[in-house]
Amino acid sequence: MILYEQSPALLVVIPLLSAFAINIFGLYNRRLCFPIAFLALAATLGAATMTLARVLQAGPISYRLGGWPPPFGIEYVIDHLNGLVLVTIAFVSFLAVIFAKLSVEKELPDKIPQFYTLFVLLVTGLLGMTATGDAFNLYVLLEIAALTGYALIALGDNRALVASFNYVILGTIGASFYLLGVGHLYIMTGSLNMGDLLTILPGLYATRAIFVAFLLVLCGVWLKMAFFPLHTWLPNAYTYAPSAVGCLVAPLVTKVSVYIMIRVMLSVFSSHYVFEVLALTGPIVWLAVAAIIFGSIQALAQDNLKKMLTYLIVAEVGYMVGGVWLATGYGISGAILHIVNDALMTFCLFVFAGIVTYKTGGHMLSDLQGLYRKMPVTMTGFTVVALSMIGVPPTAGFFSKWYLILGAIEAGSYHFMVALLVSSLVNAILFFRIIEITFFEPKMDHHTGHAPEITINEAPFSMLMPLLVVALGLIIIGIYSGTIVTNIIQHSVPGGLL
Amino acid sequence: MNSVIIFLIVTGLILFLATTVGLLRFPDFYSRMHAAGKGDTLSSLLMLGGLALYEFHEINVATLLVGAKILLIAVFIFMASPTATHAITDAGYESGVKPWQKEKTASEDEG
Amino acid sequence: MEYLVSHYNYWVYILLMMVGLYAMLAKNNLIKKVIGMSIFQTAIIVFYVSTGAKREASIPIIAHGHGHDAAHTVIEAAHYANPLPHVLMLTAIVVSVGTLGVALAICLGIYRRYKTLEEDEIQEQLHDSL
Amino acid sequence: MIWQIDLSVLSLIVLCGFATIMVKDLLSAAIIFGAYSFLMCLLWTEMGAVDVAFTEASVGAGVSTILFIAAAYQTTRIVKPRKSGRIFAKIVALAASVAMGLVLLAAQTNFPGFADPESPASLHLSPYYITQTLADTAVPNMVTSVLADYRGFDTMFETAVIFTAGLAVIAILRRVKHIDRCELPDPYTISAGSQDNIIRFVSRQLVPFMQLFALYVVAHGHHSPGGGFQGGVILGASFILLAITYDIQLVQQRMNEKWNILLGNIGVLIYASIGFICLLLGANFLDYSMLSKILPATDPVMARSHGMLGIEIGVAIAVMAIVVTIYLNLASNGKLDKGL
Repeated sequence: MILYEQSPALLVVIPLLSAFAINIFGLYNRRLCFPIAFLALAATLGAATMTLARVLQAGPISYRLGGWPPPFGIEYVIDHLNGLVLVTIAFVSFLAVIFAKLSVEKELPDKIPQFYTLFVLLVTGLLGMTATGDAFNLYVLLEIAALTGYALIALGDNRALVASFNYVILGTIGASFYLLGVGHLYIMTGSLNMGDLLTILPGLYATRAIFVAFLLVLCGVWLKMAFFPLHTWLPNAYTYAPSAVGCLVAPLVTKVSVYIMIRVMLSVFSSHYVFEVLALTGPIVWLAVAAIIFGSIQALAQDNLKKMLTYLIVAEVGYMVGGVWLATGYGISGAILHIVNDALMTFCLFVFAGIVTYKTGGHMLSDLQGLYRKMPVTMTGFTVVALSMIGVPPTAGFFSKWYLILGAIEAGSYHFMVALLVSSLVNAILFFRIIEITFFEPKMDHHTGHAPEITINEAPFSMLMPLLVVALGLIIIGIYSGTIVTNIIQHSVPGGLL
Repeated sequence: MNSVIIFLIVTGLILFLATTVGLLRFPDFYSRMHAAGKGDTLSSLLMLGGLALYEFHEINVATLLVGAKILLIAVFIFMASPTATHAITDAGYESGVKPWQKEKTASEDEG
Repeated sequence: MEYLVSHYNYWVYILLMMVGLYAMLAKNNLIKKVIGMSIFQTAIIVFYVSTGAKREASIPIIAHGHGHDAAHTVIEAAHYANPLPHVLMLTAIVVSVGTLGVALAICLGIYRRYKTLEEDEIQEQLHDSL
Repeated sequence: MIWQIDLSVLSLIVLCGFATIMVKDLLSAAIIFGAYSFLMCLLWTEMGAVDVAFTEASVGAGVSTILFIAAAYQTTRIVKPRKSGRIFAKIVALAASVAMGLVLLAAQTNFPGFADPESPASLHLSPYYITQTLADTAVPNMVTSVLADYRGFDTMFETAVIFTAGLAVIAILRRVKHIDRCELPDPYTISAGSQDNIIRFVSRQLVPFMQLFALYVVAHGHHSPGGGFQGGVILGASFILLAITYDIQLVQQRMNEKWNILLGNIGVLIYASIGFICLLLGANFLDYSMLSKILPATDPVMARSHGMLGIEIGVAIAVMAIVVTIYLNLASNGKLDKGL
């Protein structure tokens, strides 16, 4: 019963406590690190699912940390929107830790305890950011997620250090902008609680300071989510990070930032202020269009598999930001659904890249040759994800794109719709190119005069399993996406827009 | 009582001024450290002494406690500041900073 | 004059933020960038602490309050400075020193590999290695 | 609040800020940055934010400066003049900072005047903390009570942030295998501490007093400025002083790496477990009042006070260990054998 009542706190407390357990036991025996992380993340997934179930049953939960009433103490508010995001984070990180085991043993053999501790702390930060209802608490958790992210990325090869340094500089600017925006809200209202701010702010909508506060928070979050043109840190950082890190950071960090943007827009400011008082909708949708087109074109130009995927992330961020700023019910629903789908799809793609690195040691497109014969199961999973990225009907990617396009039509933003279609086309070219390469046999060996023999050399089960589970999940989510939208996402779309 | 306090603090301030002037006007590293190390320590001690005395204008537990704390700070400065000066000068000597010599510059000026 | 006094703090924090941002983006030396980052963060702390200041108020510690008995004396909110921004900024200072440590560690790692802290030289080496 | 002091200190701060950016020597920049932090500390004392000033004095003017110096010691001191002009980057940076400045300037016209007792920030939440802290928690220093109780959840993660930073530094820098520092002749290195007896003797005498003072700061945080964080930094600084005046080996003998990491973990664990015990006793996470069930002879209000003391101790242990770890790794470039 305690567990049930306390599930919002447990969400964050379980990974936090286990992070220290991992580090302490790791000092003595590093084989214990993985089992602890595995169990902790499994328990976290349980807590997240339980929380979402509670929300579905009884509506939004407010949890008072320290027992103090909301505007004075810190409050956790879990509603349909972040319940869904919490489950996504817990699910992806649980699968990511399973994938990480072998990959870490190969890539970072002497840093295993630090890796798992930082990994679990990063999950803690992301979950906390998602669950919190306090604007300043969000900043602290943002910094935990950021610091662990910098460190994890810096664990990669030598180029990773330079990429990570750029990430530190830009990430700190982003976090500082967020903090400054919260400071502007604080000096104008005297409050830090999101619910409290929502009730106080309408009287101040006309002031410039509130507008600047909104801009600062928005810019800070955009830097964190790598929205075009503030994306410059992302491609290198995610490309040179260790594969196990890429699997966690790439799917989740940008998506949680998108969630924060939606949360701030709808729960601190109101949809009335954001969409009607401010005349920003048009320019931001244009920026999103630019992000999608730019990301897609850059992705086409890469011959490095991971770098190509990072530019796809830039394009996908454009989808979500644009979808939200379409200011229609369909657009916002599509964006929220896309947070879930894109987290899963990006996870799969990075797992695939990780498997390729694990098996062949490289991550260039040319390393993929002959893979279809070598790893048929992996490639089947990959094909499903590729179809979802392109947006082929039974998969989840189709439905979120469908909602986004409906939203674009409803808002009359045909340029956004065109951008979405162009991006789908580019994705189709990209992924069919990859699949085509994998069908190729490796080049003839000139010395012996015949092609090297190809035997089935499948990825290890612990790496394959996450890929297949999520690929299956994408189909299931696709089939049930109508249910998810009506039962969960519909509740978080502001009433005036439906 | 008050005049003693004022005397201590004003002397401290004047010495501080002298320290600053010395730091800016002296010709080389060693003489500057000399000015900074001595003047700084003495002036801080004088001023802290004045402040401690000021606390004792009314004797009770609270003021005694504050006065004693100020005197402790003075003791700490008395130990730490000369040592720090010594450390800096020593580091300067080890890294080969040459002391200034009057005759040499004078002859250079003539030449 | 009154306007100057009542807004000078804000101008100074804006100036410091501009200095910090410029150093972070334009400086070539990595440690200089880190120093700019620190200035940027302290500027925000100046801003927050300024929001907590109150004329004619003392430090936020209740005088002579020990244990339960003191709870019965009347405490006027106007007599004490606003403690909330102070608390927030304690947290922010800690965060900034944490970021500083990580940033400097990355700088050392870069120096270990590239033997320089200048951004353009690192970029040249990266291009050469391709 | 004396506005003349305010104005002059702020002007000096701006000067120092510019100077730090302009100077070509990283060691000078670090020292000017120390002066900058110290001026900040004066400014905050003058504004009544004594706890922030204390933290800034120990962290900004103390630890940050020594971290910069350690980094300059392990790399190079001099900023090279540019070969090619980075005109484009400069223009972008200038444009960005000017744009940001203008936007912020536009916003500040709406702000309530500085130190206005009628500002929303002074009227909305803070009166509750000021008037209720004694009744709710029996802690007269309201910064401590807000930090450790009302917003204790923030503080737990703040400690986790510093723990993360320590772990990150270990993960990035620590190497067990012996790789020599780059042997390129670099005329701009900073010479390491000398083997001087006077300095060693005095530091040795001062260290116990510093540690005693640190414990006082931790224990007395309920009644005076200070608390776990400041005390922990001072404790860490005493070890750093030993490492500078003697060598890193000496500190390693007293507190080796394993202990350091362990203490860092234990510190944060104390904090989180106190919160978790409250949860197990049936209250919400970090609701210390429930501790009265297991602590002898305490009512819920005093239980909050004791709970805060417990977490302050945890914070102090964690911060001490982590500050020492970060310094040692930076100063020895991850080898933990010799260095600054």
